Amino acid sequence: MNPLHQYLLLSAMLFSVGLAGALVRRHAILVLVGIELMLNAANLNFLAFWRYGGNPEALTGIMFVIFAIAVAAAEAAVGLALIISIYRHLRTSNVDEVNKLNG
Amino acid sequence: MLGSGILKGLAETAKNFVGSYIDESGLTTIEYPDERQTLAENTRQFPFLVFDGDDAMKGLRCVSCQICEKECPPQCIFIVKSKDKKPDHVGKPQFYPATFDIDLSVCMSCQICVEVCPFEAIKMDTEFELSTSDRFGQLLLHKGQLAKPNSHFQEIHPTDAAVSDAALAADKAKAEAKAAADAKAKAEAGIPRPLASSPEAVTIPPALGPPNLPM
Amino acid sequence: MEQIDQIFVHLKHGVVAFLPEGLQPLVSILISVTAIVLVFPLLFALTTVLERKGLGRIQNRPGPNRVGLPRLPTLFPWLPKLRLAGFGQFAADGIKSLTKEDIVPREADRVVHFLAPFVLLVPVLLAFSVLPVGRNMAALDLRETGLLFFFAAGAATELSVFMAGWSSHNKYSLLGAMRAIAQMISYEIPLILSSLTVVMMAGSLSLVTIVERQSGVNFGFLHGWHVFTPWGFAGFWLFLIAACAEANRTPFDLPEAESELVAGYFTEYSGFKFALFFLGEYLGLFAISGLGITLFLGGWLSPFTFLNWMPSWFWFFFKLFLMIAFFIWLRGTLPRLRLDQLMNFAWKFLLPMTLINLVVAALWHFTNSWNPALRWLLGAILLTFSYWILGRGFEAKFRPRTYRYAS
Amino acid sequence: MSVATESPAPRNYEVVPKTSPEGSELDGELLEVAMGPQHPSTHGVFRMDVVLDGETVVKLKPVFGYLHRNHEKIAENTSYLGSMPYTDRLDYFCSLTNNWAYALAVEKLAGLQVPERAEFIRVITAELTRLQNHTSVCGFLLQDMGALGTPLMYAFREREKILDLFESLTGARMMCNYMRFGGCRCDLPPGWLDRVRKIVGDFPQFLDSYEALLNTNEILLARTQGVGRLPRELAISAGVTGPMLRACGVDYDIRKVDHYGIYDRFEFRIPLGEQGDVYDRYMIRLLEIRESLKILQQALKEVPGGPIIDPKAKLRSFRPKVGEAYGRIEGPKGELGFYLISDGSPNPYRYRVRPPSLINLTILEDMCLGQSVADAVVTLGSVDIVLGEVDR
Amino acid sequence: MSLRNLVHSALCLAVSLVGLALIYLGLDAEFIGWIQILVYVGAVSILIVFAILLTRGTEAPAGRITFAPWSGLIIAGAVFATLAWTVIKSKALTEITGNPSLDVSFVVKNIGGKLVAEYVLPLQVMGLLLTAALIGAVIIALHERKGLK
Repeated sequence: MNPLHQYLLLSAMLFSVGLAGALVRRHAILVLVGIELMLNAANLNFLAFWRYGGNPEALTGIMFVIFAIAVAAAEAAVGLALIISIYRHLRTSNVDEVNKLNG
Repeated sequence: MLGSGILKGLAETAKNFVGSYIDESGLTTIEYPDERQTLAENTRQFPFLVFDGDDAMKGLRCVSCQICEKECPPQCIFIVKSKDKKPDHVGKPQFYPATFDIDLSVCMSCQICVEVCPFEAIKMDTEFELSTSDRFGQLLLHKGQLAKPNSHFQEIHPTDAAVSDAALAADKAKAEAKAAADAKAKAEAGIPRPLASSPEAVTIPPALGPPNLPM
Repeated sequence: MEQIDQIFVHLKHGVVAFLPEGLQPLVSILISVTAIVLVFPLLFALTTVLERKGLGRIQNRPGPNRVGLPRLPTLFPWLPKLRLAGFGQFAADGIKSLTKEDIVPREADRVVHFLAPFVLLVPVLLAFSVLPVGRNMAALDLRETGLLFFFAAGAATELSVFMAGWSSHNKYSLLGAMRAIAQMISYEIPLILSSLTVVMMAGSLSLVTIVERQSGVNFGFLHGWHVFTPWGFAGFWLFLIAACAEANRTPFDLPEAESELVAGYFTEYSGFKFALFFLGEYLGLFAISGLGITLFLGGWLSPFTFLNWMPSWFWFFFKLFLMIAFFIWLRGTLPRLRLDQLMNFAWKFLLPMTLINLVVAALWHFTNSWNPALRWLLGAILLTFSYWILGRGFEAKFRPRTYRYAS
Repeated sequence: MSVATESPAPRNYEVVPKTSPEGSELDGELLEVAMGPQHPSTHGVFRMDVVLDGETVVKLKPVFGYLHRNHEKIAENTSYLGSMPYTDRLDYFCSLTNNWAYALAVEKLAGLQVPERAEFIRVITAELTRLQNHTSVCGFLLQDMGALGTPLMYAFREREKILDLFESLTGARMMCNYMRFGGCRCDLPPGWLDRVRKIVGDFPQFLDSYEALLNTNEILLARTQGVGRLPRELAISAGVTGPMLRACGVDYDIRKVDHYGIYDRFEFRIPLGEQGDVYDRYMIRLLEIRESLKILQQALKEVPGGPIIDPKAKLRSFRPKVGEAYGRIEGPKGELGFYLISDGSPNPYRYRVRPPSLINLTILEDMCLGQSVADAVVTLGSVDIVLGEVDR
Repeated sequence: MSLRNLVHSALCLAVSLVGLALIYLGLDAEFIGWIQILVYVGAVSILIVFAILLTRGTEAPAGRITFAPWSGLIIAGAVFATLAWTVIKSKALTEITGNPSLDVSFVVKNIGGKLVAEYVLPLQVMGLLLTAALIGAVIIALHERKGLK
């Protein structure tokens, strides 16, 4: 069990927590929070592999994380805007009640 | 250009900032307990009762006519008329207030009591440090606390006091002349009658200088 | 002179040297932390009095001038009454805020309400650790990420503002927090972008390096502060405006706009927690002023080479004092903006200006071989022109009017 | 007033119920805030019940009456003279103009003639009152805008000088209680006119610096122009008077319309606004100060001698004959009128005040709708209210 | 994730993200660590609480655990178990011994260099994406308001 293992386990835990949140909670914002957590778990993986990988000079992991953070920020912004918009329309932020398209 | 107005304002405040160190006259603050402003002569704060002579209760000018009690807008004056009479400054027997209370917490310092008083008996004081620690007992001022000598009045409102003293002196002179004339008439009529009161009972302070009134 | 300059550094080294090898790093850090925690709050205390006195003088009144030392006639009967020109005021205020009742609204979220002032204070104090307050006097020299650390710490304060505003369960608090966050996020962008010019030119995120890069000498006596370049000058003012907004100072004090929102997000705080908020606000102001000094005004460098004999920390604190005096001056003069105007100003004026400033900085970098005067002129013209263009929109909309009279 | 029927102040944090009349789309985003009666910028105990959508005002209800003192009923139960000090407390910023309006009404009722010297004193004191009211109102307005008291302090510095004048003339700084039916209470103290001359002479200098401080300030322009706009027609139909009406461009000044006192002897102009926004109101006040200074300079040149009170006027047992009268003047805040009905007794049968602040305040909602809270505060500041007068 | 009060959840998210940032620091990725705080604590968590406030969900019971909580938890648990098993059993991982003392002083400069050299296309795309996201978010959030007025 070297440090890399620990980081990867932590990341797996974080991912599962995020997944559980996204699956269990029905509030749209919390689903989004879960997704953020999963993204962060992935970031942690990238960094861990960059740090303990064979070629840290290449900075691949770090670059990936930078882009991932940027994407996550954009995703959060758009996602929350959508949630607010949906809330305005349907007066709910429960993802199960958003079923207009179900017909 | 954008920002010029802001710069102008900044220059103005800077001028005031520096100016307040160069010329202290711009600072209007009076650091109160240490420094005291000389009060304007007309300042009015709270009424007091004028008395003549040394004995406050004896020399009170108030004759308990209760006009001020009636006219007082917030109705803060409370007077109980005496049963007996005592001589006033001209020697005429008059009632005097057995009770004369003014409620400091109600009084609004409007000076109407002073204006309506025909006897020059109530005047406005300039004392403004009237706070007390007891809001029930000490804010109701009684006759003893309200009575202040005429010399106090002359000190705080010299101009008004001169007018009032002159009026009283004229009154008195008139009364004395009348009394003398009466006495003379009585003497001529041959039926001597005692005066209403002994003249020692009334002591009138020497009137101030001649009433050179700025009108 | 060298001794005085480095007196605090030597002092620290001296103390640390007495200790066993293993404890030395820890104690060294502890000493730095203690210094920060002692010096800046003390400065805050002095500033509150100075601010009130300065504002008083601006408004033609003397300001606080009564509270000095307490006399304690039983203990020191010989002691005369000392007023110290009112400088005892901060002690009185401190004691007052400590002894005041700490009121928590019944409906408040107690935990969050309690944590908010601390969440504000901690990042602000952390931010001081990367500021070089003198030669060799930065508590923490993050060679790689000093500036980033500063901004990260600054970003964390937003959370505290939100916590305070939300947990109080008060509409004014909530509105104040919303305003504060919107404002802080909007103004963080120009703030970062205007400091980015410096990072570009210095080629480092380390604040210590940035100061060292400004130690060049122009004309034989003038230190090469960044503010003496066109992009640095513009950047400094843009930074100052954005810093003003970040620190919630007039004319950007909307979050705590007294006439509208009572006290903004800390309306429901009283006693010591209120004092902590107050402290946090002022420390934030110091931190951001210190950053401005470091980035643009040469940090602890003296302005002229012939003044180099004065200790470096003196220069830092002197500049800090001047910056704060400037903020107080602004506060005494200007009215407050409205929220939409604030946002418009950030997005439509500050942001384009900072971007243009970046371009000018790049231009400056690549025209290194040109005649300095020409280079200067080019940058200045570019910036003035864009300033004029951006300001025109405002002037078309708002201008003083002339009035007619009834016949 | 609506106070009695008012439901208790809403809980601190309350979501507007979903059945709002605006329709279901907007609800839930509205925030109802009770600004006041304890709020730093409501100029006393005044409350604005504001419904906000974000920061935009969608509904605003002015609630007043917290300072109701039963002024009119008290006056109907006191002698005519006894109400005089109460009028000081209506608009406690300008007690002398209140005195004048009341005295004017009683003089009409009793048919008293005011001697010329008293008329001059009245004009001088009223214009001094206007000076100090307008300067401090502009200061308060800027304070509401967040200028942290600097303009206000400058205004107060000048006001202090004028209040010192009032004190040496009438004995009190704010509660002057100076005018009497048929004249004034006492004559000018020696040297008073010279002091007034000095202050009037120095005032333009102060005004210049006051205007330099903020008049062209970009923030001020942005905060006031186009804010709280009052349409001309609404202003006329709502009965708005004073600087607020003139800021809408309506040429109406009772000094010119009624020619009361001796105002037709002086030359002065009426500044008029165009847009009727806060900036116009602010500027009109500053311009009016300059016109007041002109009046003062003319009046100070030729103060005649003579008595200061109609010899027919009685202090005690004053009983005007049966009848009614309405006396009005151009107070600093607008048309201040007193309506009196006498039944021949020492007390008025009916006593009614037309308070300019109250009537100017009634259109607050129309001026604030669709603007932000910050604008509502500034608009309120520009109305120039004094709660003593609004609530009476 | 199990708190009822959404704002508390969001604040806890911020705390966990700060913790994550500290782990990044522990991984010698200073730059990423501070960026993490700047972006996540300074922006994303604030965005989330804003959204919570705007949807008035703070006290509403809308966030209650209602739908199939157990199945969700079981799935998550299974995922965790699989991942953990993979991580522990992986042969390749044990071979990576890591470089305990990495000198990271080159990182920031190189990030800058690489962003405008090797990764210039992703950078452009990212810029485009962020712009699109910004505009999209603004339009989505503002659209409804306009319709009402």
